Amino acid sequence: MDFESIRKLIDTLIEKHIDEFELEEEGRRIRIRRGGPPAAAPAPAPATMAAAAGAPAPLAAPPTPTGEEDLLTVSSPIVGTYYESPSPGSPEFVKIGDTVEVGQVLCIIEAMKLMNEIEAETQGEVVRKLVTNGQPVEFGQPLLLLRPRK
Amino acid sequence: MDFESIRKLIDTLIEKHIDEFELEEEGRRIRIRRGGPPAAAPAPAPATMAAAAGAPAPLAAPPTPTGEEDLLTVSSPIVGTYYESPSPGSPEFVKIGDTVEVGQVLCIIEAMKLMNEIEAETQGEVVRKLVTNGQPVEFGQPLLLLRPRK
Amino acid sequence: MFKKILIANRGEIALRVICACKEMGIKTVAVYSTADRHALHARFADEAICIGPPRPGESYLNVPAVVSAAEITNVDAIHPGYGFLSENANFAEVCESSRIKFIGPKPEVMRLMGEKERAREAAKSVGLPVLPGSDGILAGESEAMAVAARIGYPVMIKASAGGGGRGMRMVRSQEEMPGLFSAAQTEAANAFGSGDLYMEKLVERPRHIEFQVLGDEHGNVIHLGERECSVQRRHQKLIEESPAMPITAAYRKKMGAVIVAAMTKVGYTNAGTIEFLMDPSGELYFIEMNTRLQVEHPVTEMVTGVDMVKAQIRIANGEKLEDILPGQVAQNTVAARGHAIECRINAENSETFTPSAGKVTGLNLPGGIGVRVDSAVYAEGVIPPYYDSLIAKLITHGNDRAEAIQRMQRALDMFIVQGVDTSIPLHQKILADEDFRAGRLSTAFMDRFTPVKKRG
Amino acid sequence: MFKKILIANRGEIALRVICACKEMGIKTVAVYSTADRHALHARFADEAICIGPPRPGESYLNVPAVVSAAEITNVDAIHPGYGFLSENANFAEVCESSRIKFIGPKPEVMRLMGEKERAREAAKSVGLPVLPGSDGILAGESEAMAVAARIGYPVMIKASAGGGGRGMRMVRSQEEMPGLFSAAQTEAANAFGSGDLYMEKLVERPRHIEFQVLGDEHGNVIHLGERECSVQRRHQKLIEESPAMPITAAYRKKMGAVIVAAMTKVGYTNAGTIEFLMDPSGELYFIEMNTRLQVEHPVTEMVTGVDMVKAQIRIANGEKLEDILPGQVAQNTVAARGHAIECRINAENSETFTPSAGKVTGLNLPGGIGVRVDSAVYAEGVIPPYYDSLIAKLITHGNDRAEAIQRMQRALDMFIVQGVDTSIPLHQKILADEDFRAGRLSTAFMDRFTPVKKRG
Repeated sequence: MDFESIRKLIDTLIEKHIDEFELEEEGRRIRIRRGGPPAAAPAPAPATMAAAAGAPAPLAAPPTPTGEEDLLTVSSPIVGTYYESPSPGSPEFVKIGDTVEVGQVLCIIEAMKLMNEIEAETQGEVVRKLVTNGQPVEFGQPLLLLRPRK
Repeated sequence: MDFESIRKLIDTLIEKHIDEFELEEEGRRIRIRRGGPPAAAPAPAPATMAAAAGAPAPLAAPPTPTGEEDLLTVSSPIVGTYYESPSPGSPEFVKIGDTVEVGQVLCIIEAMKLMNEIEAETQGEVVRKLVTNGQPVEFGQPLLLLRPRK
Repeated sequence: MFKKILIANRGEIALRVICACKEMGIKTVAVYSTADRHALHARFADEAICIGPPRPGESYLNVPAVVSAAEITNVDAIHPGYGFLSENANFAEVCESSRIKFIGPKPEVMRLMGEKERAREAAKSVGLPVLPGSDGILAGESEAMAVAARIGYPVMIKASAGGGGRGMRMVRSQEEMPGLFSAAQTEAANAFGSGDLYMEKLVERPRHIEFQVLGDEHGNVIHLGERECSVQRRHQKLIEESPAMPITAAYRKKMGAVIVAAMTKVGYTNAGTIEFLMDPSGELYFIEMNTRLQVEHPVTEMVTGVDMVKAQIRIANGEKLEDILPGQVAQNTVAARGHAIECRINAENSETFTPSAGKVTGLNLPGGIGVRVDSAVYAEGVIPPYYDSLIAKLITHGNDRAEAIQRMQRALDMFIVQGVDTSIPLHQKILADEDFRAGRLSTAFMDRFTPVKKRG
Repeated sequence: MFKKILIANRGEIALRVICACKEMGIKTVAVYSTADRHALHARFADEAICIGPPRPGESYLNVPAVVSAAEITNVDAIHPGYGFLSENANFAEVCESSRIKFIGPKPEVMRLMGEKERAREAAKSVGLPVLPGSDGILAGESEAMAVAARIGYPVMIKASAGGGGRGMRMVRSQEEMPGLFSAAQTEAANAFGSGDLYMEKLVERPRHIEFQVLGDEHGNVIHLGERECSVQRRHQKLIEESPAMPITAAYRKKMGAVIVAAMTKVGYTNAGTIEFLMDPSGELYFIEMNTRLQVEHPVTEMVTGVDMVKAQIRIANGEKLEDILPGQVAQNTVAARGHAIECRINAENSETFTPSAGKVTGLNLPGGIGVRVDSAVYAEGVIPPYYDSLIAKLITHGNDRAEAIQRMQRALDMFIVQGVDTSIPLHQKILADEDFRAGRLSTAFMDRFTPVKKRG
């Protein structure tokens, strides 16, 4: 099965609301399960703040692959206040379109009066910033999107 | 199995309201689950007395088809006490193997000191009696099985 | 004590009685229709008997089926709950003749106090205040004019044989009387074959106040204070509370004594509720008596600490009030603490009021301090379309009315029901309403929350 | 009053605090780990902030994360619940320095009363009865012999720096002393780098009795009666009740006065619990103090009618006890009514005690009269494996202990949890136990219910 078939398969599964699918050729094994979770939970997810990335992000803010093309998300490793420049009035650490190197400071998260520099873990181009200067961010909240250098 | 087959399979499953499907060729294993969410209700059905027939039985105790071959179930149209003969010591209304005609009395259900005769609604052979003389029965409880005359 | 009790009911009240029996070590028998096969009352009783198809007339209202179920399970007593057979004196008689104790008043008292016209006369004769009006049937228009002049306009003229609003007219002034009297007379004659009319004073925007009583089978009666149930829609109570704001301690004591004396004269036994209208001046007038447990009994339980269902069972078992409520019979009543409110959560659209049956797909019941939930609903359970739409009673207790209201608001916010519509949003609106919070209540209160009907 | 409070906790206690805030009109901020994304405390707070990954050290115990969450949401105060940061004096100090009110006692009092050895000295100095024992560190074996002779065998020798049972020995007689003393000394030296030992009288089969206190920030202290928590397994309480059977009204009054005087001297503020051992003769001995809200606070709430969390918040807001509990400060305590019992429902196998995390596939919470459920569990919700296994507190109230027990039994019977194992069957066994019902309790009570361990 090549990539295109898989992609088409996935599209079909999504389109047809198939929640599970298994296949195990030769000996043959197929399994399909349709439709939403067996029952709706009474408590929808808290809607107060943007959802954090699915997997708990370890402390150095490693980029997580996003759904869009092949962009990587840099998430906040801590709760605090986001700053895009080292001090008020000074230029921002990175601008959209900048190419950043591993270890380069992307932004600051202030927590308990401490300024925590968030560094890039991969080389890449800054495609989008997802929070504005001075905005509070929670753990795991996406901060910016990078297009990795191939 | 190619993509088109899978797609056709999925369409069939949707059309037939199949929620789960499994297959495991050679050694053979098939599993299909239709409809309704699998979530367990916190309250299992009351287990104290035999389950009544699925559909609410109208008052004249019409026979309901059973799973076994083509037998019909005669269910109790009322709550009360089951008697298989008109009075203690007298012979039973019907025996196993008897052929009964429409309108023939099959048994009595006593409710509030009243003797309610339960009559056959179809011609047929008495195959099995499901309750014993003097036993309390609830609404819809199966009383006996008839094999209808073809 | 009884060894086994059959509960001739369904839903939360059947469960309520099962709880009391379990706590008293009494075995229980549930009856259920085929629509209630998976209902919790059938699940939690020691035995469960299917008594018929979904339609109430063929199951829960089916006297032979219920009594037969009691006979085949050898119960000592039947608790009727509220609704269904609970005020059916014939049913109580059948139980008696089948040597099964009916947990409620004696059939003759049920008949006397349960039938509207006789109850009014009886109430009057035992000293309960009734609305001013004619002494029975009006001889004609001129007597109507005279009585109305005596009791004061506005008045209601009502068909003696009547019901459903036919032959009934509100008369606001002397000038309106001749025309409306003859119109009512004609309508009554056409509808009921009798043009007999009687008259009562009209109380506009009354409050609905009711007193809870308990009587034992040894001639002792006690009252458990009052409830206010003015928040109603089409005579369906939506919110009840205890105590009632306009009742002072002194007035409660005075009315309590009158009520206890009256019920003693009537020979009332077991639990009962006497319903009154309160006019704007604060006077109470008897309207009717409910000879059974009331839906809203939990608010009384929350403030008095008395388990009413246990008390009912012990009374039916022949116990004396002084043993059930030690040291409290002499003072006519029991001590109360704080304030309680009940919201009736119905499975219905909160704006159109259309019932909403179906499967509950998600559920979060509120809990925590001061919150009581009486309900038979569960996640993945089904609300059948055949019965009352009440799915839960949410009751909160606080040190005062303000705290009970705050607690009710947070409990409503945490009460999540998915899959069916409920009246929760309506209750949230009422609880946030300034008039409600200030206690400015009357039976007209809900008019503001009711959709304007388009008239053809 | 505070405008917004952050709750530095999860589960039922976070929800408990949210309830109190909602009723007081205070906005709430929940913090949650990524494992608790769909938890009810995050759902029902006005704001919810993700503070880290599932491991408590990186989220609920992470002081910078919690304080940052408080800063970015501009709260006035933090309620720590129980467990996690609730007894962390450093955290309280950080809150103070960040100008966020910590809802609890002052950090220095937390340190004094929260640290075992200092607390014992402090308790002694303010007049609380402590177990007879050595005055601090034992100089050597001969002093140990002398002290033991004075206080009477059996005794416990304990490592001063100790914990977790290391350097601890029970000594039953003079003959055993030399060997066990040196063994403990060696073990303590190896484990903690200090061989210092002290001695306390051993109470065999003690009862666990604790008193609830509240102190305001104006020097006033009141007690809310006692609780009995003898039903424990490995120092984990399983069942708590109030009042405690062996405490008479006279003894409660006497001990209450001693405790109120002691806490006044200490300068204790906010809610706290003083734990005692009761020896077979009925004497109480201080063991430790919990400087926070207790898991079992609801049993006290049920009998006193005092909302403890609201009281905590009002105290932290600077209000006086005489305003919070009008007319009750002068008499040292508040009026109580009836009897309350709490069962801690844990997600664990009721026989092997192994924790059971996972999805709750079916749920029926008991309700009705006299039943309170404090829980954050819901059908289709997930019990994460990272935290305490407590999933619900089931509390019942009755007119007396017998009724509270009957009510608990029927509530346990109606408490259905599918998908994870729970301790409900264990609680059912305990409630049916004759010794439990008769109140023959001690901390050894659970030994009979604990599986026999195979020793290698």
